[in-house]
Amino acid sequence: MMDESLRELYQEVILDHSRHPRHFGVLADANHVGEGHNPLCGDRVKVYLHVGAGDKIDDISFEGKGCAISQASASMMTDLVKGRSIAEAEKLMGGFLHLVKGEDASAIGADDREHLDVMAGVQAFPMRVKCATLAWHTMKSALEGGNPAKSE
Amino acid sequence: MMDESLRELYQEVILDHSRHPRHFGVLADANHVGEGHNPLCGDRVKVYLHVGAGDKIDDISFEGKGCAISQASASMMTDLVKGRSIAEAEKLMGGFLHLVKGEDASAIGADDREHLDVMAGVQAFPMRVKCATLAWHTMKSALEGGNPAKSE
Amino acid sequence: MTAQPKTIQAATFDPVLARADFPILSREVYGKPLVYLDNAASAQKPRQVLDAMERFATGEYANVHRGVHYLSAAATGRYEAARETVRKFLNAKHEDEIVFTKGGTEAINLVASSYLGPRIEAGDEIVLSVMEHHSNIVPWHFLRERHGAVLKWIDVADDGSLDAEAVAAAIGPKTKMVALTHMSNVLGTVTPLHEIIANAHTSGIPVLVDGCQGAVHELVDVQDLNVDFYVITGHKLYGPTGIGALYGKRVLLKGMRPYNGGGEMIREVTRDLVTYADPPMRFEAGTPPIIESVGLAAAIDYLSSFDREAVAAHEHRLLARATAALEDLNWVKIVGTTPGKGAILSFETEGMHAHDLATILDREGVAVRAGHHCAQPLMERFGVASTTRASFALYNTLDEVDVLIAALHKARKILG
Amino acid sequence: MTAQPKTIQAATFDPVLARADFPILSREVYGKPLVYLDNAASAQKPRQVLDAMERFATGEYANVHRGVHYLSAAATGRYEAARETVRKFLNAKHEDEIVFTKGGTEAINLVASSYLGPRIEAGDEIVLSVMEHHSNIVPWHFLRERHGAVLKWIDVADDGSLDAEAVAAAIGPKTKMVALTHMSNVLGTVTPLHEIIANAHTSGIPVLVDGCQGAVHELVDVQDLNVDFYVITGHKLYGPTGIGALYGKRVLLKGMRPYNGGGEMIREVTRDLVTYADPPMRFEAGTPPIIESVGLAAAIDYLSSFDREAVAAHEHRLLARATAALEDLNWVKIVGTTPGKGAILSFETEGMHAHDLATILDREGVAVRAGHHCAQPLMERFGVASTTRASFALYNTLDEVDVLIAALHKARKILG
Ligand SMILES: Cc1ncc(COP(=O)(O)O)c(C=O)c1O
Ligand SMILES: Cc1ncc(COP(=O)(O)O)c(C=O)c1O
Repeated sequence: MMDESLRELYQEVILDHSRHPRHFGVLADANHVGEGHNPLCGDRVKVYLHVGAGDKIDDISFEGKGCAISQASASMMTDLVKGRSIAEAEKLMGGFLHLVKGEDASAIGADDREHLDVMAGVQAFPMRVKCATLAWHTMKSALEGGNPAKSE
Repeated sequence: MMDESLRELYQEVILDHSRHPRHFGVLADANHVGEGHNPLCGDRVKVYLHVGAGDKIDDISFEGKGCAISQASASMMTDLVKGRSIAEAEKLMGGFLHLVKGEDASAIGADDREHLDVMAGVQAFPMRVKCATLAWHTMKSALEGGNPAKSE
Repeated sequence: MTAQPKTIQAATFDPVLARADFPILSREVYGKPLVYLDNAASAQKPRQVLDAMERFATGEYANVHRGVHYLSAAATGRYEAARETVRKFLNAKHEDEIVFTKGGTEAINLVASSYLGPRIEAGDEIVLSVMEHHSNIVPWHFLRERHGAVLKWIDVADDGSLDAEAVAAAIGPKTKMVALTHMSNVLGTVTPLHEIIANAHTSGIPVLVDGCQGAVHELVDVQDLNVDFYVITGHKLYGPTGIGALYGKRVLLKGMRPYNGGGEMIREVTRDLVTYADPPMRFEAGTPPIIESVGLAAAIDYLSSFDREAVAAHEHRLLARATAALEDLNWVKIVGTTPGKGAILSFETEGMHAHDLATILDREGVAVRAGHHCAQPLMERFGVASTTRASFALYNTLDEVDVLIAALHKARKILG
Repeated sequence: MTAQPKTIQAATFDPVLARADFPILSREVYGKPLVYLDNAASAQKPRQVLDAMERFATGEYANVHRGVHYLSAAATGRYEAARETVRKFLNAKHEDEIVFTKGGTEAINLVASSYLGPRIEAGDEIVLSVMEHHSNIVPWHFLRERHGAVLKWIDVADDGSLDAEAVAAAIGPKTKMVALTHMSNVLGTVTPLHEIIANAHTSGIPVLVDGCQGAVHELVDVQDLNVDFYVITGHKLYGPTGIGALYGKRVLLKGMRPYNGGGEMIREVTRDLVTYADPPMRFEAGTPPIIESVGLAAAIDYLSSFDREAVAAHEHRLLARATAALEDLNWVKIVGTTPGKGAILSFETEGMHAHDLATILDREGVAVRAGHHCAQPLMERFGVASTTRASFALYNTLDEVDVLIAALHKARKILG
């Protein structure tokens, strides 16, 4: 007999992403790199991006170790933002942050929503929100060329 | 209707000593001077001694402002130790410290006891013990030529 | 004379009802009802505060911040909610501008050491008033001892008032900090903060305000004051011991080095290197006062449940009654008589030392403080070694003022 | 296998009886009975502690030290009695060797800053082990950052044991301090203190021991250890948050400068000068954690009401049961396996991240900690980012160990 919210959190899609992360590894021709750190658990992630003409994210990858939630979230993120503009990616990030906190996530388009909905299970686990957002914050800091990201 | 222990504490003898302290003032030919400070109330006392042949306390005086208990105690002390040897004064001090704490004060001789008994009322006021002992500690530090005394 | 105020008070704030919240107030000492007038030293704690801590300790307690489990999440939630309660109480803009400390003293030390320490050089000046509590003096003395800083003292007038102009005049090219109390714990004087802070800022000088007393009796709005650092302590605010808080402007806190080092305040620790977390965590090394944070929040909620102006009016009524009675006695001299002062009443008594007086009042059930009140420079300024101090809280009554006055007369009979 | 120990335990220490003293232990989380195994982070508090604080706050509370009145005398008496309780608990020689702090972290910072700070020069060395908690690392990093001190790290063996010889070998002409934990909060390793301290003393080097975990599980005798500084924290000892204590040898404390400056720690304050009180007051600036001191004393009394060796035997039984069960699982690797270790059990799980595991255990009611446990250098040493940690207290039962193990299997099913 399994707790319903646990089933929500550790859906097969999530476990699959975490076991077989997409776009995992170094991106040789990256022109933006960011490093993220979750001080709560010591997890680290590195996000590589190649941003081309028209501020388009031509390619993206990530590296690092972490819990299933953070790995799956990073993997899904790379899937979703590849090929988009920076502005679109940042808008999606805004929606995602709302989604995992259980806030109004209507900024996310319907197609994206279908992919991201599996992450909504995090809502029931407030202590795990930082795991889900780490990769996104790291992408943002990479794009801004700024300091190491922390998930908040 | 007056509290019995208050009557004990503020006996006429004590009030008289505090209002008309004996040996009050600077001792011009002092060869030992000590300064005492009660950090709890900011009171200060200065004790002057002239110690002559045979370690005899030929003369003694004190100066300072303080509560009735500390003034009376200083005044009585000067009365009692004048003319005694340092060793006798220190023995008396030991007995006095016991007396005001309500401990065994049998080290005090009967004659001295008669004078000091009025100070026994302090026993019921543990927060005031330091007031009663300040002058004595100061005399000791003067004799030792040491650091400023605090009453403890 | 008291009839009219009494009516107003009944309509808005009833101290007798409030008293019922404080279990200790119904006790006796030496067979006399306790009349607790030592509130500036520490206030008593209402049922609401004690219950909140007890409920938390028996139902939701765990260490905060790093735990994934239920209780740790619950405790973290309560701890951060307490931070939000303090933020609202002071009207700070951001939650991360509130740092929990062990008390008011530590908060001031934190600023002296972590803000000013690295910024001060020999000959630089720190402006203080002579009515500061030792806790707002000694941390700056450390900078004098260790870095050659110079303390510049602003005097108060004979009535205890502090002139904003005098503070402005003391600020010079070497000034690095102004540190002043919001309310004197001896005189009751309320510092004219708006003017002083605005003046200091025209020279770019930050101002720390010690609100350990002020925040208890006055409404505080750190944004409106535009103060740089503001300090409170829990135990005077009807809250627990072991906790206080520092408000610091975000930009200032961000630029400060840590104070204590340890768990929870780091970003990363290796053998050769350490990097630090952002404020407020940077300044909260180790396990914080978790249960106390819940108590502090409950205390602030308790105080805020009343009309604060009505509470202040009540306290001023107590002060007015006591002041009037003391003014009638030619053997009593009040120290601190500036208009608009807070409900703290210090006085000297001719022929009676403060300690003797306090001892006698105590046997009448009346708890007052006698001594230098951790304000030796102020004692020196007024040429006294000590004073007797009655300080009022929301739960004191006009009747209690009368007990105090009667006890004073009795002491006079014994000692006078 | 467990039958025989159970008999012994019943004769001497009954955890089920003790459980009844801890109100929180009868609560449920997510409809499951709470199994609280996060005791190394913080222990729960017995009724006896909460009641002592409540009684004190409702009957005897006032600020300490400077008051003449009844409540102030009573509170001062309780505060100083708490100091005596801590003295006895650690078997210190003198009461003035016990300084109350806000916790273990502050106590270590106090020594680093006030003892070593003025005595250290660039190139001087501080010897630490890699299993230290950040609270016994970062304060020494401060001295590296600010004074150019060098941290010398002693490694632990693969089983987590610390070799006294290795510590002795690390001490050289530049060594100024040895700072080691009594018990690792991750590995459970107990440091061979006697030998290490004796060695260090032959070179005249003082030793600080972080007893935040050690004092909970082991009997401590600072005189027998001949340790120079020993640190405890209240909240892990079944006591309140917001309080800890530093033991320091009288001669060392006397030679130290103050840490925080403020009320109660001075002898005299003037505009140009400040002189300091003797220890322990010198180090207790401001209003101390008064109510918490009463709670800490009650916690020590509570712990001391049991046969401490029987309690330790019980905790070791819990550890043995959990260890045996984990050793059976080929997907679990225990970190810290040295014989005689304390009842703290950290482990890695293949294919399961500690955070995911802790989340799933939590829904089974089992509170464990996942992360780096404020011991990043140790994580690095063992090449892990985090571990899961179950840590036992006197109120845990063998049945709870079984719940933990069952929950582990369930997590494996979900994530494995
Ligand atoms: C004006 C003022 N500042 C600072 C303090 C220090 O606060 P705490 O003792 O809580 O640290 C006090 C009270 O003791 C005070 O009255
Ligand atoms: C070994 C060790 N040292 C020091 C500390 C710090 O103690 P505190 O957080 O109570 O200051 C802890 C616990 O957090 C610990 O486990």
